[in-house]
Amino acid sequence: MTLTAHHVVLPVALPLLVAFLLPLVGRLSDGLARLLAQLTTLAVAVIALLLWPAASDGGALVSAMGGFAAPIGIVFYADKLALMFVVALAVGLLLFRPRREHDSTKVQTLWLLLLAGGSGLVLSGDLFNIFVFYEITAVATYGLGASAHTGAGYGASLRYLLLSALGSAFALLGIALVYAAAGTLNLADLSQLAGERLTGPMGLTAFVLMVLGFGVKAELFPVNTWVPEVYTAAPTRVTAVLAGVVSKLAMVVILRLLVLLFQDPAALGFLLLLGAIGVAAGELAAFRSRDLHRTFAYSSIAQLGLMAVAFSIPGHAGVLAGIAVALHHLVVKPAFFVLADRWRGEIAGLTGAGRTSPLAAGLFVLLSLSIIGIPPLPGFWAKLMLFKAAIDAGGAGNLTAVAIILAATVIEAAYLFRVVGILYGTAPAGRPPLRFTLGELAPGLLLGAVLIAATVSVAPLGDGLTAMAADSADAAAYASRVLPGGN
Amino acid sequence: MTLLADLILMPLVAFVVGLLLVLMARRVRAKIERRVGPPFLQPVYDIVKLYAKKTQVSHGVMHDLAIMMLLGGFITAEIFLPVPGLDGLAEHGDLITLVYIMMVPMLGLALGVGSCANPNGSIGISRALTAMLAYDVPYVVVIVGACISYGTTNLIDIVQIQQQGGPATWGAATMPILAFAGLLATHGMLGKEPFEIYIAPAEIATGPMTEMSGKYMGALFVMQCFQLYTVGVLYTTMFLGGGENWLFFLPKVFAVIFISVAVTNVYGRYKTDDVIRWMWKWPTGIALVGLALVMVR
Amino acid sequence: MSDTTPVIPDQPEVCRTVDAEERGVWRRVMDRFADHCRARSLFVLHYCTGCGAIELPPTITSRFDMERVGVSPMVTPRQADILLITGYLSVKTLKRVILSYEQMQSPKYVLGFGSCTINGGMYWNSYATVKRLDQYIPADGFIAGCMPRPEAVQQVFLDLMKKIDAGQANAWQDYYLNYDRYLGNQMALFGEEWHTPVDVIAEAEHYGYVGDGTRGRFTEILDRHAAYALRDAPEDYPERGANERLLP
Amino acid sequence: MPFALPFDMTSLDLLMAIAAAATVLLYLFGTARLGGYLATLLHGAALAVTVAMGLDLAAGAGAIPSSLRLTVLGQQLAWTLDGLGWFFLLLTTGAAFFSSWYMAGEWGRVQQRARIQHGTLALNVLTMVLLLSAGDLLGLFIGWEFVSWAAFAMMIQAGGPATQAAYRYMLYALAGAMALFAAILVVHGAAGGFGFDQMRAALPDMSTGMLWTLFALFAGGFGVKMALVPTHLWQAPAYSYTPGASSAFLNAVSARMGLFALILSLVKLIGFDTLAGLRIPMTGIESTDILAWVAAITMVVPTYIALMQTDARMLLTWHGIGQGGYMLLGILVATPLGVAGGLLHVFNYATYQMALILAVFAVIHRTGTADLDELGGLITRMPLTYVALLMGIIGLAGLPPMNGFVSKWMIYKALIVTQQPLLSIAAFVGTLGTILSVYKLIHNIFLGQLRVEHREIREAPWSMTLPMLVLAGIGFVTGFAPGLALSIVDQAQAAMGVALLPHHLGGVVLATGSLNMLWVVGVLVGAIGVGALIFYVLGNRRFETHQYDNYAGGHFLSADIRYHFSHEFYPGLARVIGPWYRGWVVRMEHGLGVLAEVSGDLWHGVFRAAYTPLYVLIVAVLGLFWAGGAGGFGS
Repeated sequence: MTLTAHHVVLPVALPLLVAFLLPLVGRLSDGLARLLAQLTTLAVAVIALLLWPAASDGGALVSAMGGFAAPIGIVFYADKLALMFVVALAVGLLLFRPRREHDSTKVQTLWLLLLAGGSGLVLSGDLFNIFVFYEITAVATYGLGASAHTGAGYGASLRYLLLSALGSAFALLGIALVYAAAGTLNLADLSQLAGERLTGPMGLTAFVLMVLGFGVKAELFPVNTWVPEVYTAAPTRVTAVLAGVVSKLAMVVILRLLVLLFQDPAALGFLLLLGAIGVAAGELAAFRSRDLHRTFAYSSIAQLGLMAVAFSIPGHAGVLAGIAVALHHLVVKPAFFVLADRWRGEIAGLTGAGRTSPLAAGLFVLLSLSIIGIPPLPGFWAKLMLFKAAIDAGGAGNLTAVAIILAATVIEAAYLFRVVGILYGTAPAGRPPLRFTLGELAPGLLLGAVLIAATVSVAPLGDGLTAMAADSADAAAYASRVLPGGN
Repeated sequence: MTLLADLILMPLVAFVVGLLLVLMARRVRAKIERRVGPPFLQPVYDIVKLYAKKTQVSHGVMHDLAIMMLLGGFITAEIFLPVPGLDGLAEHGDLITLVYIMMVPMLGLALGVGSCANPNGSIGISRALTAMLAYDVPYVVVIVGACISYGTTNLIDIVQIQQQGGPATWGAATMPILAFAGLLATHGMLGKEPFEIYIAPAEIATGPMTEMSGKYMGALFVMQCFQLYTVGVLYTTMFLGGGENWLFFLPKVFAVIFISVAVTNVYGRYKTDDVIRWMWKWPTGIALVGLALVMVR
Repeated sequence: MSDTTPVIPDQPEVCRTVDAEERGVWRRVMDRFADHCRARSLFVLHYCTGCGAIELPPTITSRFDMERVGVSPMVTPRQADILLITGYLSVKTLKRVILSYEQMQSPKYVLGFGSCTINGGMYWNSYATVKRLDQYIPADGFIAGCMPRPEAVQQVFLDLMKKIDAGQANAWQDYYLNYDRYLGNQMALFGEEWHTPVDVIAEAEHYGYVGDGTRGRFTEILDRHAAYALRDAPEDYPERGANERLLP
Repeated sequence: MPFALPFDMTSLDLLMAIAAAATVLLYLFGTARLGGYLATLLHGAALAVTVAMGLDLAAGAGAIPSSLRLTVLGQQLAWTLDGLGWFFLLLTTGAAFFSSWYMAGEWGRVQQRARIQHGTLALNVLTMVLLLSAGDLLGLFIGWEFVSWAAFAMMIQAGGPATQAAYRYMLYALAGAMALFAAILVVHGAAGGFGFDQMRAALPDMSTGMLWTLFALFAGGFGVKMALVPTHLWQAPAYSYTPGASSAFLNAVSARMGLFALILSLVKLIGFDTLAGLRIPMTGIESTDILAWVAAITMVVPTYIALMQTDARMLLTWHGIGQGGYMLLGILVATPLGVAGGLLHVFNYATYQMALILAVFAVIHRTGTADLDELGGLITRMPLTYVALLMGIIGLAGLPPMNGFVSKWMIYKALIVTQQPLLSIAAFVGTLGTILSVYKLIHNIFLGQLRVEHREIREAPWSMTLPMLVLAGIGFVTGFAPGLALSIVDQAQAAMGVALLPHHLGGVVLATGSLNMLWVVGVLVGAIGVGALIFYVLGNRRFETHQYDNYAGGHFLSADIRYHFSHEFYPGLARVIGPWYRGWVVRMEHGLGVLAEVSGDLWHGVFRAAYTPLYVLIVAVLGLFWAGGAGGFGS
């Protein structure tokens, strides 16, 4: 079966549709609803995969809603980058489908909404649509964040809601400013107008507002205070998806904004600043934190900061580094959360846990090594690309950022291997051993296997990513594909 | 053939001269104490008596080996220490080599004493090594300064350089401050008062010698001869121009030892820590000043 | 006190027995030479048991200067040739004296200094002092008097030197040859548990000084608890004592 | 290679294959009954290949390439081994061979996880091969990380205090690695690539500031591994708590990888000439002077810290740090004599330090402790181990006739000839401290009174004594005929681009005083023979007594009396220099930790901001203010 540009809408539309149907089906049978939801998720993954060859042939698949071409119509733009994240989201949702005690038709509905919103975020070629999908995603996330039905969960979710709502307002304000300045919200159209209309204070203000707005989801530095609370209080599987996949989707949006709209050095500098502070803040806070969930949450902030630094480097080298970091984090962080699920509470209480479950501890070491960036694991190559891009771009800001990241790496190793030391310590007598069932550990192991596979095939992967990044960083190509007749 | 003669003669000469030096030391001490002092052959009597003991108690193989290392080390040192007419193997090992060869008997003694399993001995060695650290610091400064000044570490060359212009080119004349520091360090090296805390007979029962009897003790007496000789000759070689012949050479050696022995008797005994403090303060300080002068020149 | 009765010889035995090794001319010359040197180099153990010690400083220092004749003080028994018993010996001190004597290397000489070492002197009726030194260790000479003057001390040294030079100061051999007798006397005083860490019999065997009196009924008692030697320590040998440093 | 290899393999390929196979095989079968001997066999094969490579290099092969090639993200990675790498490789495979031999018998059988020990050892060898044959800076960095983490794996396996020590090591190593990362990035920025040639080509155009940066980053990054002061704190505990043969391996070669990389980066790539041109303005102090003084401090301070140790392993490992200073100092002299001395010291140190560590672990194997206050008198129980330790300490102290003397002599000599009095004094003073310290080591373990609880101890098994005796034997032979080792050093020196030092079998001939160890050792041995002759011919036969027949002021000794002097062996010295140990490096390290904790706390506080909306508003206002400023509202 070959899919064409028209099917690009499917990853958004299908889950949205099913999400609305699901409460009805749920009345009949919870099991059926769950099955339906998961089948839908699977379908989205399959569709995205099937779209892949077509997307790679022509660079991207562009679908204009209702046949109205851009800039008037609403456009969906599926390049390899977007499709990859759709697949990642769908697979992530499948892999981390809710545990039975947290599961219900409502949760499944939110799950599908998340899928729809997330897919929409990356696929949409229109600023306002992006905002809409961002909101859908956010709403789904509030619900999921509270789905553990604990006080802490509700509290964290509420806090997140407040922050996110403000963030959305900022984003909307930013979009309004863009509209005011350029008169259009189509990204392709904007990319052609950006040079003349989005520079200066107006454009920058819009950018800052949008970054702060979307940054809430992307865990960017000042607006990420919700992260540790929610990631700790939410069901771990939700956390895994949020930290692993959803945050990257917001980051992709910011990437699109940067590439297409704001190639202004000031804007890039702003993101660099936020990213660098995010790295330092995240790692230091993680160093201080005393339980695994929080540690990983902070670490996640730092990794997103890393991505921001990468995207702030102009040219495709930075984009490549950012995508690499994102993909790496996408594999590693969910696996970390799988481990944190069983190893709850104070880290100090985990003494000797590694001896009772060697496989889990081994996985922890593998993931730690990769996230620290030890060759030959993928994390190293990602960081290498980031550094190379930064150094080649030059400039005091970039060099400072590299220095900060290098120093932060040491801190990262400090807290991760502090845990390793505790895991392999001698357990105090009389405490029941913490053991993983294979089922619990399976998603983590799968991701670990992916990591190793990536290590082995790092050369072809690198080539693929380079092509993808080059394509994503090419604003002209974007415009030419979306706008009829090209330019 | 000359070499073979050197190999045999040099240690023998050293031993005989050493006996005389020991005798001188004891006579000088007696004179200062207004005594008559021992007869001429006393050092020989002592050594023969000790070797002639009919029972010889050993504390194990290492105890015996130590005695061999002791003698072997000093015999080697003598062979690498050029004296008038006898160059030995001095061109195959220089001043630095000699300094380290001289540590072999020390190490041997230390090992032998240790294997006696007597804490008095171990304490003695601990103090002796500490004292070594104390006096070797200024001594090292002196050696480095002298070597840099002469531009060589070859002892034969060092002697030749000094003999070029008579006493004016002696080390003592060209670098008097270093030479003075060297004399102070030499005194410490001889283990005479006030630096003989490691012997301390009334406190630790002569320390390293506690368990030494018979020929073991005898070897230590022999070692004393070698030690006086080596220290004296080394100083003479470094700062007093060696000697064209034995007639000029020996008086210098005796003078060096005499200064030390004559000074010794007016002192009490320093504690180990005071030995270090003194050695690291005065001789080292003086030697560093001397070194600075050498470097400036 | 046990059933071991003290054995008190009426007359010290003549101590000179000729070594098998001493027959050759060369050996004789060497021996003569050695004796010559031995006589001229005498190290005295710094072990002052009683009040007579006060007479030693003048003997050694500038007034009389013993170094003139090769006598000098030494600190440990290992290094010494002469054990000078300067006065009375309490029972407790005697134990130390015996140990020190055994740790000295032969040829070794014992000089009794003052009347106390000869007959108890002014302590003749004390329960705690030893009356006759030569019952416990063989003595080469005595200095009578209370106190003897330094001149007398010198005289005994000179006499001893003459004896050594003539090869006649051989009391030390008696200790090996008649060890059982000396041990018996010691045991009579100290009890059957008495022993020193020094293995006198092994030494005698090693150097060929075993005589008929070396072994006997008292050395048999010794054998029963001669466990000080590490190599044949029995199972019940005392383990680490209370003075062992306690670990944290 | 003396024989043809299949599939166009080079000898380097073969070596890599052996090392890789060893890693896998030993991890799987290391615990098996003959696993230890398999390990010895494999490492022996690696050693043989290394030796064969040496013959090739000596025949003028230049460098031995590997067929292994990777292209990742546009980066070419290739491996090739030159003389310098080969020199260190010889030490690596040699050390691995002796370590595995030591582990092969009884030692391995009583270990809980021999498999892991064997596996990590082989892994270390493999990673070191990759590091030593790195063909560009990226390969160097990757190899560097490999080696660091392989060592970490080796250290952490023992658990207990080893975990903490390994953790500390890891942080230091990673900090060093990050400095190195920064360095190669600087190079990449300037040269546009990671190749050695690219770097050399870009050097002339680099600014002074950039050169200083490179110098500092390389020296700092690699210096951590060498435990140059002030980054030395990790090494002693990390190496000490690693079990047995692994510890010996780490001691012998692991820290030397830092030296290798320093030589590679500073000497081969940047070059002495460029470094000499790098001066602190107004003072005339060259960059190498700074490093030389760091080396001198490393030589002296850790040595005197070693002197105060009460654990035999710690004592030796602290000395290991100090000895590293000698090597670096020798190389920094930059004359053929100095460089040869420094490199020779690397070789010599490997032989005697391994023998020493193995001997100490043999003692631990038998007695269960390395506490210098808990041992004594073992010479009668473990004479062979004693011999190995004795020869080792003579080497470590740098006295004739062992090889340690030769290399130290060359270093002293080079310093004196180049008129650097203070550095040479530092070198001498370090040696003096070493003599004190090693005597304490051998005295407290082997001499003095034997404890009652050690009465029944047997000599270590042959599988353990033989390796250390062979190592000590190598130490003696290369002390007797240093020309043998100097020929090996020549390979490295040639690859470094430093003029070779003319030498003969017995040593060197110099105008300013020569050294011929054939004579020195020959005479010394002969003289000791004379000493023996005197001892046996003159005087009566000896009578061997036991330890309780001993002078104690008339006191009766028995087994319940501890009559041994071991605790605080140098009290006088301790009273003088004790107050000088201010522990400022320890406090600095602690301060860094506190700084991290406090800043962590700070950020942790930020993330717990209570009034979220207010906070976000503030953030937004700040952001807009910035946007205004950056966008030029004011202009």
